[in-house]
Amino acid sequence: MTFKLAASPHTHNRRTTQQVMRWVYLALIPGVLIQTYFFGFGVYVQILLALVTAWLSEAAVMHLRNRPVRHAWQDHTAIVTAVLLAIAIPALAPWWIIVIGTLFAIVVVKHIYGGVGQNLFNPAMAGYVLLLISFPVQLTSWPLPTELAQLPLPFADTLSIIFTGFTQAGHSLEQLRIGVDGITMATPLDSLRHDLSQSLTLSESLAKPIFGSLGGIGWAWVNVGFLLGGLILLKQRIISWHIPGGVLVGLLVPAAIYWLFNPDQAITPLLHALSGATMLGAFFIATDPVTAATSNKGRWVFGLLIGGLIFVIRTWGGYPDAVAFAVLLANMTVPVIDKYTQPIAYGHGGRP
Amino acid sequence: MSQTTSVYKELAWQGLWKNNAGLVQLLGLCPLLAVTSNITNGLGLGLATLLVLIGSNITVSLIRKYVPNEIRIPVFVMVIATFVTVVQLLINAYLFTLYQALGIFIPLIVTNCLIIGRAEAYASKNSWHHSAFDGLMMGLGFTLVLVILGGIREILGNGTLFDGADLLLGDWATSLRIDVFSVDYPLLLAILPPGAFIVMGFIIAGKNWLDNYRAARAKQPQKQVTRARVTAQ
Amino acid sequence: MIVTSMQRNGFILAAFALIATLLVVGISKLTEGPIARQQEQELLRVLNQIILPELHDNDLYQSCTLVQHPELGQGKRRAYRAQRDGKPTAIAVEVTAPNGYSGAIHLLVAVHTDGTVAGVRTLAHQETPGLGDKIELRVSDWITNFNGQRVNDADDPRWAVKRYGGMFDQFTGATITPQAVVQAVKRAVLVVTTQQQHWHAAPANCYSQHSEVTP
Amino acid sequence: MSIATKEIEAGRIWDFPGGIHPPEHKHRSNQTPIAQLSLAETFVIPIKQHTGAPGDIIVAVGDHVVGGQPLTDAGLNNGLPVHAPTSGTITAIGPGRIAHPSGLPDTVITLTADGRDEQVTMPPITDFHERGRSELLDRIKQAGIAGLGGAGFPTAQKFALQRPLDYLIINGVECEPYITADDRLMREHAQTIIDGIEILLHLAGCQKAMLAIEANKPEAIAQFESLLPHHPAISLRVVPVKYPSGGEKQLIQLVTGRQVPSRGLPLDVGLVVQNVGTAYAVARAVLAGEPLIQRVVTVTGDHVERPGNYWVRIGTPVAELLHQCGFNPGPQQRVIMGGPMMGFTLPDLTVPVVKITNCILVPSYAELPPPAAEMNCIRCGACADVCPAQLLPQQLQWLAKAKDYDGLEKQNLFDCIECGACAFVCPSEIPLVHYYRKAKAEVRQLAREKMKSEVARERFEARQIRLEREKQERLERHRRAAEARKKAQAEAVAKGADDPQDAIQAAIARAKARKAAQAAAAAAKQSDDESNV
Amino acid sequence: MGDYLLLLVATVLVNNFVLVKFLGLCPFMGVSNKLETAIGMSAATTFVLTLASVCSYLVNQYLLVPFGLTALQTLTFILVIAVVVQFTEMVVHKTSPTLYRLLGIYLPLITTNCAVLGVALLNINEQHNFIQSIVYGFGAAVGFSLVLILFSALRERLAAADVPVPFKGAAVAMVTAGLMSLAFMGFSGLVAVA
Amino acid sequence: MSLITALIILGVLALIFGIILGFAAVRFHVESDPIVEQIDALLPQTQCGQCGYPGCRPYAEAIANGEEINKCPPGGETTIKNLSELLGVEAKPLDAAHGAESVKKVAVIREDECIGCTKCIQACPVDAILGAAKHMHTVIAHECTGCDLCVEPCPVDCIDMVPVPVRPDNWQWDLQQIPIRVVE
Ligand SMILES: Cc1cc2nc3c(=O)[nH]c(=O)nc-3n(C[C@H](O)[C@H](O)[C@H](O)COP(=O)(O)O)c2cc1C
Ligand SMILES: Cc1cc2nc3c(=O)[nH]c(=O)nc-3n(C[C@H](O)[C@H](O)[C@H](O)COP(=O)(O)O)c2cc1C
Ligand SMILES: Cc1cc2nc3c(=O)[nH]c(=O)nc-3n(C[C@H](O)[C@H](O)[C@H](O)COP(=O)(O)O)c2cc1C
Ligand SMILES: Cc1cc2nc3c(=O)[nH]c(=O)nc-3n(C[C@H](O)[C@H](O)[C@H](O)CO)c2cc1C
Ligand code: SF4
Ligand code: SF4
Ligand code: SF4
Ligand code: SF4
Ligand code: FES
Repeated sequence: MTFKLAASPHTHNRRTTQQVMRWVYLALIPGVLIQTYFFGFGVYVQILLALVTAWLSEAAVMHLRNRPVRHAWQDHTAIVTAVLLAIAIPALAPWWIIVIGTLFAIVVVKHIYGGVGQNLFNPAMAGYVLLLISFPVQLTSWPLPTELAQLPLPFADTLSIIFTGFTQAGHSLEQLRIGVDGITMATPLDSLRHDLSQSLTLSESLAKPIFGSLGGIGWAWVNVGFLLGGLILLKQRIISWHIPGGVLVGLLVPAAIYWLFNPDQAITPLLHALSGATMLGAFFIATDPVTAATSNKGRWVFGLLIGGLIFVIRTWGGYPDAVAFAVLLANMTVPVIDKYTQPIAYGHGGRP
Repeated sequence: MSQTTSVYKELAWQGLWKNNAGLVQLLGLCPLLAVTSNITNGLGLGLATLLVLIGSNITVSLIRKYVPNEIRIPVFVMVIATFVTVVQLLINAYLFTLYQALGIFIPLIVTNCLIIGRAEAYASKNSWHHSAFDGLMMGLGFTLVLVILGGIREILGNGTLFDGADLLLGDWATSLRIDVFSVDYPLLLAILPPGAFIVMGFIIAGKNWLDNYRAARAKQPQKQVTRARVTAQ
Repeated sequence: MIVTSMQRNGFILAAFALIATLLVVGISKLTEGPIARQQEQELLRVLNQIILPELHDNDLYQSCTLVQHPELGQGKRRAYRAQRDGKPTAIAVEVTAPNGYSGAIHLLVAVHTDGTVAGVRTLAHQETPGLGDKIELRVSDWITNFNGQRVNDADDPRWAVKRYGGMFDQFTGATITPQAVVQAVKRAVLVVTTQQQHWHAAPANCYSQHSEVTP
Repeated sequence: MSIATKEIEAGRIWDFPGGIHPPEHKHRSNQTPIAQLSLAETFVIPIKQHTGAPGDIIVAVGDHVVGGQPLTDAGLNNGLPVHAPTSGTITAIGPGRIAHPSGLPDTVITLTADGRDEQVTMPPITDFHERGRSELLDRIKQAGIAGLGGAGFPTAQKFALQRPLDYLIINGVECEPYITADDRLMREHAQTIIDGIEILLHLAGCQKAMLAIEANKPEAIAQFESLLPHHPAISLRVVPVKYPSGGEKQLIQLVTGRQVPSRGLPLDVGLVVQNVGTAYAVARAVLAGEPLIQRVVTVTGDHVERPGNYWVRIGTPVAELLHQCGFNPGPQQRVIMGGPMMGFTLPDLTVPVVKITNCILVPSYAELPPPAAEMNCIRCGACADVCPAQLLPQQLQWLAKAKDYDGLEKQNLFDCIECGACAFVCPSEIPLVHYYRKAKAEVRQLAREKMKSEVARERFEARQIRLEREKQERLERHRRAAEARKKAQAEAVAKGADDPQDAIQAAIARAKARKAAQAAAAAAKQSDDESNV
Repeated sequence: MGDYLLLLVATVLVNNFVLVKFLGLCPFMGVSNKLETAIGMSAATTFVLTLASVCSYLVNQYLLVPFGLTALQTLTFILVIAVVVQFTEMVVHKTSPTLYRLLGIYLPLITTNCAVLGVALLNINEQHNFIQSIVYGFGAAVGFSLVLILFSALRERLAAADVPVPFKGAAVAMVTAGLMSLAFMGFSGLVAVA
Repeated sequence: MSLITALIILGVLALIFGIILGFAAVRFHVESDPIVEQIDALLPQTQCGQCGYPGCRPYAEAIANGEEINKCPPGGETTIKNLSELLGVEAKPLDAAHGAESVKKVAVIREDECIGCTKCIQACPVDAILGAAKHMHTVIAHECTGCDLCVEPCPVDCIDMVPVPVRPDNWQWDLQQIPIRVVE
């Protein structure tokens, strides 16, 4: 009689990569729902476009590399990448924006490195930065939160504007973005940064209609949604608290200090926490295990670095929201962080 | 005679493809990546490099016997610097617009690693005519890469080809300009620094792919190297 | 041994240095003329674009004088004075917009004696190709929008891009560059209108101290 | 007494990083007392069942032996004898399957039992307190005792070095799922184990022993709690339930807070660790003179009808053991020697039970499904979180794949205790431990090759020098010999003697013919230049 | 003081020599296979770059400018640099074999690193004074070292990655450099450099 | 710019530099590089000559002079990798023209066929064959490097190259290509 040979251990606790990824995109749901509520059905359309592109491009890469095409979708990581990229770009951006971004993320940033687990940079964020740099106009043209919009935007119009650039009635995106005061409205962070650089004070800037009591209308709640999702991930032990903790501390502590010294000229910590992609970044993006540091100490350093970079770029840099850049910059340092935060192995003089 | 032709053939093969300065040796990358936002710039820099390369190779080959080892590098770089300055002055005098386009990179050809690299690796060991040919082929291979890279980046980032060729080649070249496509929003990234790196990565990969493909196709019987005997048989 | 090595190396290196120097200096002498001509032509080309031929009968290139004014940027600037029948008609002056998107933008601004803009050209800049480079005439004719405009006073609100309530178009996605240019041109116009008499009277002194190779 | 020592004395339990909590499955086999397995017909006794060199075989095929009779000599260094498990005839000595994951053969002695089960023992030593260390150590060695806890290190040798020791630690943790051999042994033979510990304490020359038991064995704990008050030198330590708290290094950390230095020994921090089974075996060897010919083995898993613990003679083929316990193999059956975390699968059932076999596990497919296809590591860090050695398993795995041996050393590959915790939690189901084992084997192989190439170089250079010298000598000799030979030849031919070269010529001719045939055959495929040799 | 700090930050991050200014790319690609060698190269480059900055400033300020020989700048600078490098190499080789093992093989490479001449020329272009020249040279070197070290650590991680065959080696390294450069664009506009 | 000043200044500068370098060249002169030793230490010392050089050391010298590092089949991938790290050059795949990396082998003489001609002894670079003229020869297995140089000279063809046997203690844990396979 012969038997099967296998390596020990012969047992396994069955939480597979698919399950991990499934938790991630399930945890995104609260945030996405809120985002849809404020910015319209465009969010869904973008997600759908991203998923289709991601799937097709993964399949194509697998085919080109003579690998079984069905492997492409197996681990569900592409879903996470696609969804994250889709919710990072403005809901009404033209269809080719998300297609180019996803293609770049999946093909160049992920598969040139050999696919899942081997990429050095966060695919979704690299895709986002590519878009931001190449198409700054489209990437900063966020639709107005529903409450402020002058024109209603039913689903058919959403589709029409994403695919043709105009609503059925012939309004362009630019026209849709005209707010109550008759000028195009920027996102809260953008507007703040601009105003502050024009020597307006914080309170003057906050008087604009895009701000509510918590922060930018819509944006604050979207952030709360993602915070909720992040807590679910923490609870499920999909992510450890070190990275999100590091990001928030690295962003909010300097922000608070800076604000204490320049109360008129600086964004408040609360605004920092609840605008832009702060929460999405802290809980879903910075935590991408593949491109983050691995030891707990390393995760702390990594998170702090991201938070600090977000603060620096938001405050002095050329871009209103800096999560993507901060994440990519921190990705670059991961091998070095890993190297210098390696835990002291048993028997090498560390104290228990 | 046949032997010399084969030397030239080998040099051409090495310079243009097998050991291409830009794609394989990864030399001269700085100007290569920096100025290739369009074909015209690429071509211009390529030709300038070509000129300097031939000149420096010949000179280095001629003087190689008279230079002691310890001052080899200073002498070589000086020779190259002289050539560059001369070429720079000539371009400045007769191709002023190109001079503006290539800017700071003309003086930097001096330390273009390709040039000192060839001086060290080839010209300092070979006769002047072989060195000259080596310079020509390496330079052409380098120019080829510059042009391809410039072309791809120009198409992606600008939607055109040979935009501004008149600056380099004279007014007749205006007609060379091709509008490949025209969209309102070209892929700006391609002409920014990251695009340069990424497109270059794809070109290198393309070359590797071609090589692999040809190797797989060819599968010619492997030549066998005779074993040396260490001991008596 | 040390001494021979030192002597040998020293002499060989020196010999090569001498030959190299000889070559460089020789060629630079040879090309001196053409290069100067090139530069002159380039400038003239630009000058002649913005100061129409009927406005002057003097040699614009030679009429250059060095001027200095904080509003124009640090250091000495060149000003070219156009005269017709001995009467001043216009001045073209170099000005730097220090606040471009990626650094300083160097401009040449020509102003008629009556204060209207004769023309503006970009001499050098590092703005992003495709975004900020529309200030080049080669890329876009935006820069000609200045022609004929005048500045009413230092607070003239029209001298800004449209987004800030002015009269000049911004480029989609790049407001910083045009705004910087607009402001620089405005400053130049203001300076020229106040200083022009003074400048017209100044001696032509641009190219005397700059001749590079003296035999 | 330093603070740390005070804390140890006070019974403080430290913690070690990482660790996992796999399902225990212990109840299945620990409900019934240890049963005696009936004798098998044939026994297969590998001559090497411990860490170290095998002893010299001192029996021959056809010899009749009785149970307890040594079959090999202890040899000089770290050899250890093996004993006949029962009386019978030696029927074969030669290569055979051994209990090793490779399934490769090694020298085994096959014994056909005669069913009479005659035994010999050595004279009991009851007054061990009065005996010298060396005498006791020799007894333990002659009894063939190797650690029964896993590594099979000769027990006597652990005490051979006379270094001052602080504590003797007795490992009754048994943290691996399914296995209950030590648990049952502790419940049923607590007193013998205590005797064994007393002997070991005497040998170790230290004052205190600590017996560590995992908290999930209340009966065993109760047994000792009632007995230990009479033995003040031995104290009980109940350690939390966590795998791998039974690992030597982890246990040391748990009960003393100390860490064994990398590549060092427990001895370096003044400790020695022994398994409870070893203590039992020592007690039997000293007090009753019994050599190590049987041990407790847990037989468990879905596919065995009568799970439980059995006294099994060493050398019993696994087939026999399973047969007696009611084995009904399922599809894709695996038979694991050891537990689910550290055990290895057996290639077939002729493999015998050896001194370190503590468990035979025959799981059903559903019980321990084989690993799914390996996926790429997503660097989730779960493995690093559970690694008790504080390594970075995913990093090690990358480096192992890249064959970056320097990197592996820097990442302390050799500090990995192969506990399998990392692979247990890995969501990508990477057989991490396997990579490490392979890499470790490769590193060792490289080291061997390096040494070999050093030797080769020396030999080559020596040869070159010799050749040079010989050449000089030959030139000289030739000149002189040439004349002598000429003369001799002339004389021989004159006598008409047979040419002694004939036999050789014939052999050469044969070879040539064969070569020609080969060449022809080769030429059919591809022309070669065999003929010009 | 603050100005110098700003200049330093700007040179290291915003106008990073390698990723933004495209200088010193060949050693960036060539000696980034291993972290250790990258660290060696960084140390060597920092030393030479700062020294070259100083020497070229002195030569320019006290020889070339006073005698009106600015047309010979390139020639002179390159000579100075080559000699400085060669001399350093010889001295290190003799005096410290360990240091030589670390730096030695990179020193000759540095002569041909265009960042060195770049620094010398840019210093003049931007009319830096003596201290600014030192800061600029040092900053450029730190920027170079920073990205080189990060890059080589990234490349070490690539060693075991299942990169598609045509992309193995230089190609994927180029793409990585591209993505690094993409990330560095985040710094643009950080410090307004006139 | 005066030609004369230019010539003087640069000439003097270069003269001084040259003198400095000439001084340094002698003052800081270092004896030959130990690089050959280092390379040699990485080669497998099989002395088989497959690289085209008579022995490992000559090949090491050749590498130090710029020869390719991928010509030693016995060393295979590992040696190439080590060399590439030592020399800071790119690792290339083994040059197939020199043969392929194969399993480690050891020579075995079929002793009953051996005629004792001593030809193999002469061929063995590491003296791994024992025997006297006209007596049966044997290979000292643990000294044999597996170079197979003794195979050709044997007139009766009685030397076989057999793979080094795998024993439990040098086994490479390669039983299992994951996933599991059935072993007979
Ligand atoms: C890669 C890149 C290059 C840019 N280049 C320029 C530029 O050259 N000029 C400019 O004014 N703005 C430039 N911008 C700035 C942005 O487009 C910025 O959002 C804009 O200037 C703000 O103006 P807005 O109010 O029109 O959006 C650039 C942005 C990016 C991402
Ligand atoms: C090569 C080797 C030498 C050892 N030498 C000693 C020793 O001198 N003294 C000792 O107490 N233990 C010694 N040991 C035993 C170890 O400390 C340890 O108890 C044994 O490896 C079993 O541990 P494990 O089952 O956790 O692997 C040695 C082990 C090995 C493998
Ligand atoms: C991960 C791991 C878990 C172990 N678990 C136990 C255990 O539960 N009980 C035990 O006695 N030995 C266990 N061992 C073996 C011990 O490390 C050590 O070898 C043994 O206690 C030494 O005693 P011995 O020489 O008497 O066998 C384990 C080893 C490892 C590596
Ligand atoms: C907690 C978590 C966060 C993730 N975040 C990202 C992300 O920000 N961007 C992304 O492309 N993929 C993300 N992924 C998916 C996956 O790790 C990623 O696609 C890999 O980088 C692909 O190799 C995430 C996965 C997990 C489990
Ligand atoms: S647990 Fe597995 S997937 Fe996660 S980091 Fe470790 S090896 Fe990678
Ligand atoms: S097997 Fe090794 S690496 Fe994995 S958890 Fe155990 S000690 Fe750590
Ligand atoms: S091929 Fe390798 S082992 Fe054989 S002689 Fe050459 S270097 Fe030595
Ligand atoms: S015995 Fe044969 S194979 Fe072995 S080393 Fe000697 S010559 Fe080589
Ligand atoms: S060209 Fe710049 S370093 Fe090579």
